[in-house]
Parts: sequence; structure tokens; C-alpha cells
Amino acid sequence: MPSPIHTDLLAVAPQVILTLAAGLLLLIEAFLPGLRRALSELGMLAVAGAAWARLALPTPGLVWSGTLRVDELAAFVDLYILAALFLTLWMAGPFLRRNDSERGEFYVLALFAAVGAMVMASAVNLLTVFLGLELLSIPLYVLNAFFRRSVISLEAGLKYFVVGAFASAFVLYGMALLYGATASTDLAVIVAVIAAGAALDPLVAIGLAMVVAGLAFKLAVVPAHAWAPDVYQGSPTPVTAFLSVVPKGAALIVLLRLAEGMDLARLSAGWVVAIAGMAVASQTLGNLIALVQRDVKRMLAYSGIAHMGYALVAVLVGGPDGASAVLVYLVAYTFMNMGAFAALALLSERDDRPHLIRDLEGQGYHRQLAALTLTTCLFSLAGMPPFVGFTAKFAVFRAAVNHGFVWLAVVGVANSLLSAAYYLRVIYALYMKPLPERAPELQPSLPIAATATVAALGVLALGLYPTALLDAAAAVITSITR
Amino acid sequence: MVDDHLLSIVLIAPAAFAVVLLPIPRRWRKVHRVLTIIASSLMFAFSLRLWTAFDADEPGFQLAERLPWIPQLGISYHIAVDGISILLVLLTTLLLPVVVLAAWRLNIEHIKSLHISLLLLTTGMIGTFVAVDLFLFYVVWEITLIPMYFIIGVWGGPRRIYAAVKFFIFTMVGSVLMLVAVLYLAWFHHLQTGAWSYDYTELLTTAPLLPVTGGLLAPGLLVFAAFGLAFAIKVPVFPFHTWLPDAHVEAPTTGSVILAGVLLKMGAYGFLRFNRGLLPAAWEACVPLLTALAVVGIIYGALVAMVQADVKKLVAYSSVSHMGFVMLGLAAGGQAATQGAILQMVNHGLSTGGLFLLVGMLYQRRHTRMIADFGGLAHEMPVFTGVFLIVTLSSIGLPGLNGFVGEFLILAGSWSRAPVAVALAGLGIILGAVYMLWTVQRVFWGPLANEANRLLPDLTVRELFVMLPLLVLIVWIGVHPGTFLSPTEAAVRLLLGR
Amino acid sequence: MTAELVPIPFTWVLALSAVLFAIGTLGVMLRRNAIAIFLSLEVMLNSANLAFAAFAYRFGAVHVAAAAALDGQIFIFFVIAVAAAEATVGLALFIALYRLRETIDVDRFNILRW
Amino acid sequence: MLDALWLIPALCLAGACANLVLGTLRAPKAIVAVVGVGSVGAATAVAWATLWAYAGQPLAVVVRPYFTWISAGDITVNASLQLDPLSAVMTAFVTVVGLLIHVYSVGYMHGEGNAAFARYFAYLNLFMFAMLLLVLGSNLAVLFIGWEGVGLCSYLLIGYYYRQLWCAQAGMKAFIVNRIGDLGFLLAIFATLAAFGSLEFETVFPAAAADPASFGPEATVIALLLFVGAVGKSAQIPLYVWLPDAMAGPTPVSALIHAATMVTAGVYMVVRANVLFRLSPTAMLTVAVVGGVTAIFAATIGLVQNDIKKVLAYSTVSQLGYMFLATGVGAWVAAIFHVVTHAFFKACLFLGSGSVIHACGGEQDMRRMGGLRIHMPTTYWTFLAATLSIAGIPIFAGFFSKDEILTRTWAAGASDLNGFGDAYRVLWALAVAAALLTAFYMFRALFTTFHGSFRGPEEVAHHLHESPRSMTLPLVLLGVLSVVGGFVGLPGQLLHLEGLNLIERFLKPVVIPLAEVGGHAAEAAHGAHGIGLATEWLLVLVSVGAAAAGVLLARRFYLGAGAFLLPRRLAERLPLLHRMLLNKYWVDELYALLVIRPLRAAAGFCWRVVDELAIDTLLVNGTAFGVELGADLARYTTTGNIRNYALMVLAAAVGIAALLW
Repeated sequence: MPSPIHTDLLAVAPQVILTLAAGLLLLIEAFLPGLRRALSELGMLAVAGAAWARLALPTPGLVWSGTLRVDELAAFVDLYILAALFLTLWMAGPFLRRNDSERGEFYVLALFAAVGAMVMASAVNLLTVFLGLELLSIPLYVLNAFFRRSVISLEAGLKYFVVGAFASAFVLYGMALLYGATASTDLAVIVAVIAAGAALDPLVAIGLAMVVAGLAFKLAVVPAHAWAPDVYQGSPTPVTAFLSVVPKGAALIVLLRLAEGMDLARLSAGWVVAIAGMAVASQTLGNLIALVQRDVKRMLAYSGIAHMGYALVAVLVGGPDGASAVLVYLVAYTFMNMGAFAALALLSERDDRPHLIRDLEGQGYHRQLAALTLTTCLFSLAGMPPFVGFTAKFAVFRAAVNHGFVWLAVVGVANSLLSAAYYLRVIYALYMKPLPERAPELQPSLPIAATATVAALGVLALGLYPTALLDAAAAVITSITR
Repeated sequence: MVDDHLLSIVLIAPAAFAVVLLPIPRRWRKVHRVLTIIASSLMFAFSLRLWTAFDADEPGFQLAERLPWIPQLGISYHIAVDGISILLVLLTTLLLPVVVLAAWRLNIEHIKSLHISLLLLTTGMIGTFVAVDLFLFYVVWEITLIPMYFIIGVWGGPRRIYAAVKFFIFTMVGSVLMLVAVLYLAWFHHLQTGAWSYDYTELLTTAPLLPVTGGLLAPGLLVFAAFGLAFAIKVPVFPFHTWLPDAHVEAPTTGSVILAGVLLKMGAYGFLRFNRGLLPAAWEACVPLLTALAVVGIIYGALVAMVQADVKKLVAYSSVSHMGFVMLGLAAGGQAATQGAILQMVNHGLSTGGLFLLVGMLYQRRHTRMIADFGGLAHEMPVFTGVFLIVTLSSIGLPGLNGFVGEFLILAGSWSRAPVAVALAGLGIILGAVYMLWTVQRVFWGPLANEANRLLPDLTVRELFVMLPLLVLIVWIGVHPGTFLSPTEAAVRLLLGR
Repeated sequence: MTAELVPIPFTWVLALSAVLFAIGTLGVMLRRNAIAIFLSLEVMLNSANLAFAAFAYRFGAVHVAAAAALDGQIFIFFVIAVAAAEATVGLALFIALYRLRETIDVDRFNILRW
Repeated sequence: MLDALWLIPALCLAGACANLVLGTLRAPKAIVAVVGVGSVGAATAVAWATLWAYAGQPLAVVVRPYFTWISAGDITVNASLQLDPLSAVMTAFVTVVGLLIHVYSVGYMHGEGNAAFARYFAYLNLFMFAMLLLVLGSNLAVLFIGWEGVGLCSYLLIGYYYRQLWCAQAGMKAFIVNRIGDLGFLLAIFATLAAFGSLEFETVFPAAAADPASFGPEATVIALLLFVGAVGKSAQIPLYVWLPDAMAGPTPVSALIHAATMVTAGVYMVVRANVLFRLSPTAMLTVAVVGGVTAIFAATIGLVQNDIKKVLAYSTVSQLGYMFLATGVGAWVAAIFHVVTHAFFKACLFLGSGSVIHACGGEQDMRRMGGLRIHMPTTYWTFLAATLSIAGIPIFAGFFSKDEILTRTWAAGASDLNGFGDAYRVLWALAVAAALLTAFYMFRALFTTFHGSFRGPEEVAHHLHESPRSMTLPLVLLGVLSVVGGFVGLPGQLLHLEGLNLIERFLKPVVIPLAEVGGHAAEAAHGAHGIGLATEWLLVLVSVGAAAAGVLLARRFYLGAGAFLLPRRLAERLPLLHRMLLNKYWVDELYALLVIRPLRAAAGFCWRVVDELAIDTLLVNGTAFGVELGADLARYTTTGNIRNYALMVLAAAVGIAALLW
């Protein structure tokens, strides 16, 4: 039963707003040079409008002939993507100006990527999933290489492009196989058909494996993780920030929609082994290699790999506990990661230079706010209370313990310990080392500082009073499973 | 109004005050100092009010406050004190103004940050003692790590970073597993009752049901081990103690005093409250192990202390030894021994805290802590020598001073259950006298060995005021320990009776 | 269309698509020239298209699943569009790379590692 | 007046506190002296008034509980004092001797600075407080406070001249060796608590006496542990080593603490706990053997010492051995009697030696003295009286108490006490030999110091003088007491006058009779009635003969023309024995080898090997290093090569497919 067109349109109003805004920005860039300096703010305005639309408008469920499902979950993820986008845009303007690279395409591409992620979040058809994925990926290829005079930025772009396209091809081929096995591109049908079987059909197994491998690339979990450190390090910091949270969120939701209801653990014993293995390997390898990094951005990339390992635990556990833990983890991760990258942007001289831990030495008393926000976010990433990172880990491990995965919780906490070692390394460089002779000359920037501060405050507030977040996540999951 | 939220005020006020300090420019060092000393004294006053409001005959939790925090998961902001925790809360609030005053004249960089760290740390420490909800307990337990990490790492000695990281990681090794144990307990509670709760008072009904038979992997034993490891590292119990000497040596006086005075007590308190309270069957099974570790700690700590060249390191190892007594008292588990162990926690806070303060004063004058750099100070600083001697005597358990009462109760209470352990622990007392008196001799007696020590100024009036509360309590507890023993009586009886 | 004309079994098409996908995969992993890699990627995408087509062809033959055939065919069009977009971005990237480094040998792009 | 019991120690404590304050204010010595002597004087006055009141009533045990000291669980310890015959005797002589020595100190310490003078009197007053607490305490815990308190004061006073390292070291040695004994005491307290549920003398001892059968095993444990404490405090083998070193303190301190009062605390404690000892034949024999062997052992070392204070120190160890021998044979009253007489003559001897040292400008080596009797007659005559007393020459105080001990030891052997008759007979022989040696070395000291001609440097010879009045007055008083002090314990039975022995009569209630077990008494009948009157007289003759022999031998060796020749020749003839005695049997060295070195090695091992190497380097930093090494290897999986990354995505797909299939 197709829904009326106005319902369809209203359901995707945020995406529409962002798309229109992107076009508008493109026009302004081309024809109204006077407004160029306000592009970032205009973009933020559009994001705010989209967020308002998301909050104000109803979530009708299936729309667009059943290819999109705008439900509470989609709304939740949309808001989270918009929040990340907002923070990215906020810090991007001054950041680009500082690096002499302000061009309007940046904002346009970022908006398009966000639209792609939002499409993914509500996609319930293989086609929309794929479209969303590509709409997210293609602008990001460009954004990675945005500093086109920078060797490392271009290299990051190349790597993300080649491996990303490669992974997309896998997703696509996997989708073809799933389509072939179930005679449908509708996720609900696919899930129903697979779940009805006693075991996994080889075609389904291979198809699922290819899709999951492709999504694993987006999530940057082991073994499809290797691109992440290079790309994070090479990309402009706001892009890195965006890249480290938005695609991961979108991919996790797709994974969640796939895995939920299929009860893959029943169909294939290998499913648990595969996901748990990826989770454990990601946590361990990510944290381990992060230990010996000298570049903070690269270190955060490895830490991101580890964090997605934790999130995978929640995916594996599944059920209301696990699914809501995924959402909590996403939100927490967004805040602390955005905050960390923003603070890092404040604490680094130029973006095309490495962001060495050594360069942060003694800045704790020099650039107090930036250092404090970075410290807050790092402690949070390490899972220390009273920050949101603890809430997230608490939710994930609680889910694991409640569903018999105590060993995964133990591995997880052990990895938290490992991770503390390298986060501490940054923190002591900030506060416990003297300012070097030739300290980097840092330019203050209000928007970036504001981004970092907002993120850090979010980290603290959600950590001290996690109730709202936990309740919201639980409510979302309840509403979609009802 | 104030009385209704007395405990919350005592808990939150330090953190709130830290926030108040934030906007004050850091150049106004004096303002920070004055404000902090006023605030910490006020907090102490509030905690005295807590003391008077406390009813010693009531065995359970009192002055409780409970607000829903994450109601969906059965997590609440539930704080309360009982006879076991009230003393430790008071010890914490007492030591805060003492260390602030002790750091008064020190030419410390970033004094504002130091005070903020101290205040946040205080909230964490008090929280640990008053949290009834296990989630809340875990949160505040972990929170203490952060300010302490900074205190050691920023204001510490030459190897401060190593020490700070070691402190952080060591402590975290234990506490992360504790998180899993807490989650497991909550899950088990849900399994048994169908309700989610992290509340100590509610978990008390289900946690003891955890099976402890069926080999080493019995859930009860594993949960016990997870809690135990966290606390054993904090106490520290041999062989998890090696973070302590490093932390103490590198930490500034302020940090060492708080570390020895309060932080170590968190471990012993945890053992009593959670391992003993929640898992009595597992505790029974582990008593031989705990006793053995306690005794080894006593003798080992004393032996190693004996050959230290750095006074601070010596006192640090002596802490290992003294906390071994506390563990012995807890392990023995009788009413008297347990009460003695609680009192001994306070005693150790006073005497070892006092020693660290004194060593700090010496360091401030001479910028060295090596015993070999001193000798014959008694003539130059007679009052200092006297105070040091009194604290030393308290530390080695001279009757009439506080240390004796604790040791006496612990050993007398343990005698019937583990006479061999008591006798061995007694060796620790002898060794304690050996290393402490030997230190006193090498630092204070003999001819003036080093010309640099000539005319070292004696204790100033401010420093005397720093030491005075400790000295008063050292004698008070030694002569009339009833003041501090009677509040613990009913609570310990309740805890052990379960 | 005569009766003698036996339709190619869809499994043959599927096999071809699999072979193409494998060729594309190997191409990405074995070739060092960025353009060649890019072409391999295109081969992979098109192999997927072929798989969609094969399945759609098969579903079209089965009455109950006839409606599903359309889904796969529509998919192909979107993939072609996406591939075109990817091509634009990819080629632009290569040009930029070449300008800066005067090579598009992907093995040379390993400043970022470890 | 009995209600003022607490005032006796409290006055001394007040004096100590006041003097501490005065010391920091550097108050003039006169004020300090008034406070110091005054407080002890007041305490003495109160004590004697109390005793007077006490003696006037039936000799009951008066217990005055003041407050609950420690109370937790089933452990309750009261802060309470007790007056009974035993503590009355102890209080009486402790206050008197203490007061005299305070007075003496005013003169002796006059050369010190204001602060040091005040410090001295603060410590001394504090000592009096602790000692009185010790003897007046009504339970083992309060006794223990005093016990440790006197130990602390001993530590502080031995190390009084703290700028001399060896003084401070001697203080530390004293404290630590005492601590070893104290551990035994402490464990005894725990065992008592476990067995009896109380530490009060008036609860524990009657309970034990009422039921000897059931408390037998516990009694052995407790008694032996208590004795360990006594061995430490009273300097018996093997823990005597601190006492000779303790002579580093000012001489009045040696007199008060290390001769008259503190060191006899062990004897007091054993007598106090006599019920428990009597329940355990093993403990009794142990005490007797340790006491007897110490008596002869220390006496042999005393033979060759040249430092006058060291001679006295070893003689103290030896005399303490006698006291323990007495307790070991069940002669409780004799032990206390000897404590009292010993307090008089040994205090007199020490003060006399102090007077000599004072005169010789700090010289303590007897080889550089001689002929002092001309210059300091008062000192000489009092010293002589005390020497005669310690040597056991009849009518002097020491004779009566020592003879009592010897007789009772013989009686124990003769009556086959607890079935250990042979052992007791051997001990008697040792004790007699020790008596001979005592007489010998004491007269050796007397002759070398006061007779012959002065052997010291010229400039000292000019300054030889008698000490001031404040020093000679106590000397004379103590000298008189050394002569007549024995009359409180005249051996009445020798003359068929049973009532003559006042102290025996007075202290009788202390020895609680044991209930009978299985129809016969749990111990041998006490009292020397096992032997006949003739034997007793014979024993007196033997002991007097031994003493006389010692005196004559000393006279032959050290007096007249051939002085010092014979001993030198003897030393040359028996070089090994001489070296052994001179080096005190190398016991200190033995301890260093067997205890201190291994302990240090163990400590070093724990620190360097266990702590630093095994735990810190291998386990902790090793783990960190291993992790970092692993990380350094693992990081190379991120090769930087795009084609490898693609391969890894492929691997993911293949791997998952393989698992799902």
C-alpha cells in the first residue's frame, strides 16, 4: 500500500532540506562571493532546520513504496548524524580558512554525505541501502582529498576511494546474491525468508558475508580496518571527525536492521564466532597498535577501530539490551570523538603537519580550554566515569553479561585497560611535560573551541546523568520492535 | 534542610567548590589558598555535624538519601553512612584541611589546579565510603583515579609520569574486572527476583546465594576474585603493591598524605563492605589465602622498608606492612578484630599521613629525602624531632598511642583463629620498630653529619598547626579509643552476623 | 525467436558474473596502476549488475516471482549511475595525484602507514 | 587515701609534661629541678600515705577501675589500678629509690644546658609514671602500657647523649631487643584473653588457681610467653645483650632504670603471674634454668670487665638471674625480697660509680682509677657497704635475700620439685659458684677503684674531689638501706622465730593456693620446710664461705704489692678463656652473624630480587614491554599499501563466508 506523496515527502523532509541547502550553497559559492564566509553558518542553519524537521514531524514508518522506513530508530540516528554534521560544519569554517583551503564544496559535500547516511539509516531495501551507502561514500572520497596540495590528504583520498569502492563492490555483489536467494530486495522479506529456513543457504551465507564485509569496511573493524589510520591521519581534521562517526553510525544501523529478527545465531554457529571474533580482534588490535602511535589522529583512528569492536559486541548480543546499547554507544562515541578531534584541531599548528603527541607537550597550561576538553574526551574514550564513555561501555557490557557473554565483557574491560595506557600518554604530554623551547604557535578559534566545548560538556553531562540517553535508546528500540 | 541533606552536602560540596574555584584567575594564588582552606574547614565542620547526627546504636545505614538516577536499570543515587564508613568519612574531611594547610607556603605551580584536583578527589573518596548503590560506588571509585593521577603526575618528583601512569593502570587493572562483577551481581539479582537493582541493600539478599562450590570457576568465587583484585591492589596486598612505593616517592606531600591516609583505606573498606558483606561464603573459603597474604604483606613490607634509603619509600613500604595488619584483622573476621581493623585504618591514616607530612616538611627545607643526607637533626630541630618521634611511636604501636589499640584488637581478635599468623605478624611489629627507630636514629641522632643541615629552621607555628590535629587524635585514640570504637560496634556486628 | 533457440541457462550467466567479479578482485589486488585498478573496480560493479540481471532473468521465468524480476533490473540502472559518479571522482583524484606526484602507481602512495 | 591511687602515677606524668614544656621554653634549671623532683616527691608522699592507709587495714586487694580503655566484641580492657601487697612493696621501693635518684640527678646533670636538663627530667618523670603504672596496673594490659612505657623511657634516656652515635645506637638496641620480649608478652596477653576472657589479675589468677587441671596446657603457653617478655625486660639469656650497652646513658639512669627498677619488672611480672607458672612445671624449670645459667654466665663476663659501669651491668644481669632462679624454684617472696635489696645496693653502687666518674672527669675505665678512697670517703664507704651487701656478707641486706634464694634452690633439689630434682641441684651449684664470682668481681672493682694509688693522668688527679651534697645524700641513704634493708626479711625459721620474716608474712596473699587435683596438691608444698634446720645452717655456711672466698681471692689478686700481676699471668696462661670472657663470649657478634646479617640479606633479597626484579621488572614492566613489543610488531600489519588493504577486505568476506556456511 503506497503512502500518499505528501507523507513520503514529509518523512524525508530533513534529507530534502539538506539537499536543497547543498544546492543553495553551491549557488552561493558560485554567484555570491560576498556570502562565502558565511557558508559554514548557513550550512549549520540548514542542519538546525533539518533537525527541527526531524523532531517536529511525525515518523510515519514505511514510506516511498516500502523502501524507506522512517521510524523512531531512523529518527534517532538522523538526529545523531545531524549533531555530528553540525559540529563538523561549526569547526570546518575556521579550520579551512586557517589552512587556506576554504571552498564551498566542502560544505556541500558534507551535506550530501550526511544525506546519504540518513538514507542509509532509514533504508529497508537493498537498493536504498546501496544508494545511501554510495551517496555517503562518494562525497567523502572528495572530502578526504580536500587539501589537494597535500600529499597525505590526497593519499588518504586515494586509499579511501580504492578500498571503499572495492568494499562497495562487495556489498553490491552480496546484495545481488541475497536478491537471488530470496527473490526480493526488501529487507523485511529477505529477513523473513532467511529466518524461515532451518539453516543458511550457501548463497545467503556468501551474500551476507560480502555485505557484512563491506559494512565492516565502513565500520573499520578488523580485518577491514587497515585503511582507517591512514585515512584519518591524512584527511583534514573536520573530515576525520565526520568520517569517524557518521559512516559508522549508518553502517551499524544497517547491520542492526539486518541482524535483528533474523536470529542468525540460531541459523549459523559461525555467526557468533565471526562477529565475536571481529569484535575481539578489533578491540585488541586497535588498542594494541594505538599504544605505539606518535600521531594523535592516527592513534584516535586505532582507538576508533577498538571502539567499533565494543559496539559489535552489542550488535552480537542483540535484543533490546544490545540494540539500545548500540545506540548509546554511537551517541557517546560521537560526542567524545568529535570533541577530541575539535580539541586536536585547536592544539595543532597546521593540518598538513603530523599531529604528534610530542607537539602537545606542556599545552595543558597554555591552551587550557582545548587541553581540558581533549582530556575530558580522552578519559571518556578510555571509559572512565563520570563521562559518557563509561555509560556506553556500561550499557554494552551490561548487555553482554545479561545475555551470557560474560567473557566478551571481560575481554572488553581488559581492552579498556589497555586503551587507558595510550590515552594517558596524551594527557601526560599535555599536563606533565614542560612546554618545549619552540612551542607551536596556535591560533585561537572560537567556533572550533565552541565545538570542542559543546562536545566535552555533552560528554560530561551525559556521563553524569545518563538516564535520558539510556531511556531514549531503550524507547527507540522498544518502539521499533513493537 | 541542611540536616536532611547533610550527607549530600558533605559529598557534593567539595566538587561544587571546585567549580567555584574554576573562574577565579590562577594568578590569585593567595585567594585560592584562603578559599580552599575555608571551604575544607567548613566541610570538616559539616562532617562533625554528621558525626553528631550519627546514631551509634543503629547498626544499619543511616542519614540515607535516595534519588532515582537511572530508574530503568534500578540505579539510584543512594548514599548513607553506617558505623563502618563514618570514621573514614571523617578521616577524609579531616585530612583535607590538613594537607591544604601543609601546602600553604610551598612554591607550587598551578596551585589552583592542585586545589581543584584535591577537592574533586575528596568528593570521590567520600563517595566511595558513602555509596550504597554499586553503580554509584563504581563511578566514584573510578573518579578518584583521575585527580590522583594529576596530583602525582603534575606536582610529583622526577619520575612522576611513570609513577602516575603506574598508579592509574595498576588500579584500573583491578577495577575493570570489578565492573564485570557488579554487572554480574545485578544480573544474578534479576535472575533471582526479576527486578533490576544495583543497590547494596537489595543485593545483600541475592549475592550470598551465588554458588561457591564446584571448583575455582564457581561464580561466587569469580565475583569475589574480581572485587578482591580491585581492593587488593588498592590496599595494597602483596604482591600487588609495587605501584605504591613509586606513587608515594614521586607524589608531592599532599598526594602522599591523601594516598596513604584515605586512598588505601578504600581498598580495605571495599573488602569489608563488599567481599565480606556480599559474599560471606566465598569469604570463608578464602580466609586462609587472605590471612596468608596479610601476613606475608606485614613481614615483607617491613623487611623491604628496613633497607630503604629514601624516607618516603620507607614509609611507603611501611604502609604495605601496616595495611597487612588491617587485612589480617578483616581476614580473621571476629567482631573485635574487624573493629580493630577499622580503627587501624584510621590509625594508619593518622600516623602514616603524619609521617608523610613531616617528611614533606623536611624535604621542603633540604630538598632531599635520602636518609644518608641527614643525621643529627635533633639538635637543630628539637620540636620537629619530638613530633616525628611521637608519630613514629604511634606507627610502631606504642601502648597509649593509637597504633597499639588497633594492632591489639586485630591480633587479640585473630589469636584464637590463627595463632601462627598472629605470631608471625608479631615479627612484623618487631621489624616495624627496627626500621622506624633505625630511621629516627640515622636522621635525628648522632653528630651533625652534614653541614648543610646546620641551622635548619625548626617547626613553624603553621606546621605545628598542621600536625596538631593528628597528634591530638593519636593520643586520643590511644588513651580513649572508645570514642572511635563504639560507632563501629553495631555496624560490624550486623555485617558479620549476616 | 524460434523454438530451437535454447535460452542460455541463468547459471551460466551467474558463473560469468562470478568470474568477472573474481577478475575484478584480482585486478584490484594485483595491478599497481591506478587506472587499471579503477577499471577492475568497474568490472566488479558490472559483474554484480550481471548477477542482478541473471537473477532477474530467472525470476521473470518463474511466475510467482515475476514481480521480483523488476527489482533487480531497476537495481542495475542505479548501479550504472553510481559507477559513473564513482568514475568522475576517481579519475579526478588520479589527476590530482598525478599532478602532485607525477605517478599513479598505487604502491608509491604509502607515506601513511604503520 | 586509697582513692588517690591514680594520683601516684599521674603526678609523675604531670611532671613529665611540665618539664617538656619547660624544656621548649628553655626554663632555668632550678625550676625544672623543682618540678622534676617535686612531682616525684609528691608522688612518693602520696604513695606512702596510701600505703600507710593500706597497711592499716586487712590486706585485701584494692582495685580501682577508672574507665574502659578498649572495648570491642568480647574483648574488654579496663584502665584500672590495683593495690595489693605485691604492688605495695614495689611502689614503696620504686618511689623511694626514684626520689633519691631524682635528687642525685640534680647534682649529677648540672652541667647540661637548660633544654637538655629539662629533657632529662621530663624523661625521668615519664619513666616514673610508666614504672608506677607497671606495678600498680590491675591487669596485664595496663601492666603492658607501663612495660612499654619504661622501655620507651629507657630508649630515650640511654640515647640521652644523642649526639654520640653509640649512645643512640645503644638506645635503639635496648628498645628493639626489648620488643622481641614484648612480643612474647603480647602473645601471652592474647592467649590469656582467649583462655580466660579477661586480663584482670583478680579474674584470671583465681580462676586458674581454682581449676588447675583444665588450664594446665594454656598455663604452660601463657607462662612461657610471659617469661619471654620477662627475659627481654630483665636482660636474661638470650636477650641480655642490651643491658651492658645501656650503660651509655647517664649514670643515674643506669642506677634507676637499669639496676633498681625497670629491669626487675620481669621478676615482678613473673611473681605476679605465679599462679600460671605454678601450673606449669615446664615453665618453672625453664625460668629456673634461664635464671641460674644467666647468673653464672654474666658473672664470668663481669670478671674481666674494665669499665666500672660494665662490671655493674653484668652484675645486674647476674643478680637478675638469681631472682629468676628464685621464681623458678617457687621462692616468690625471696625473689621480690632480692629485688628490693638489689634495688638498694645496686642503686648505691651505680650512684657511687657515678660519683667516681664525676670526679674523674667522665673516665669509666677502672685501670685509670685507684686510690680514690682518700679523695672521696663518703663515696668509698657507701660503695663498700653496697659491695659487701651484694657479695652476700652476713648482716648486710644482700646476704639475707641471696641466702634465701640459695636455700630454696637447694630445697627444690632436695624435695625433687616437679620431678626435676637433679636440675635444681645443678642450678644450686651454679648459683653458689656465681656467688663466689660475684664477691670476687665486686671486690675487684672496689679494690681497683678505691685502693692502691691513682693511675689516671696528672691533670685529673688534681681535680679529684668528693661529690656535692645532692649526690652524697642519696648515696648515704642508699648505703644505709644496703646495710639494714635485709631486716625486713630475716630468716626467722633459722632461729625458730617464724614471725621475723616481715616481707614473707606481708606477701603471703600474693601466692594464691592452688586447688587440689586428684587428691594431691598440684604443686610441691612451698616453703623451705623440706629440709632440716641443720642443713639450712650448713647452706648458710656454704654461701658465706663462697662469698668470703671470692673476697679473699680478689684481695690476693688486686690488693697490695702483687696487684694485677696474678691476673695478667692467668690471662697469659689461659689466653682463649680470657679472650672469650673479654669479648663476652662473642654473643653480640654471634647475633650479628645469625640474626642481623640474614635479616638484612633477606630484606635485600625481598627488595631487589622479589620487588624490583620479579614483580616490577619481570611481571609489571615485563608485561608492559611485552605488550609494547606486540604492538610494535602488530603495527606493521598496517602496511600502507592499498592493495594489501583490499586483500584484507577480501579476507574478511571470505572468512565470514566460511564461518557462516
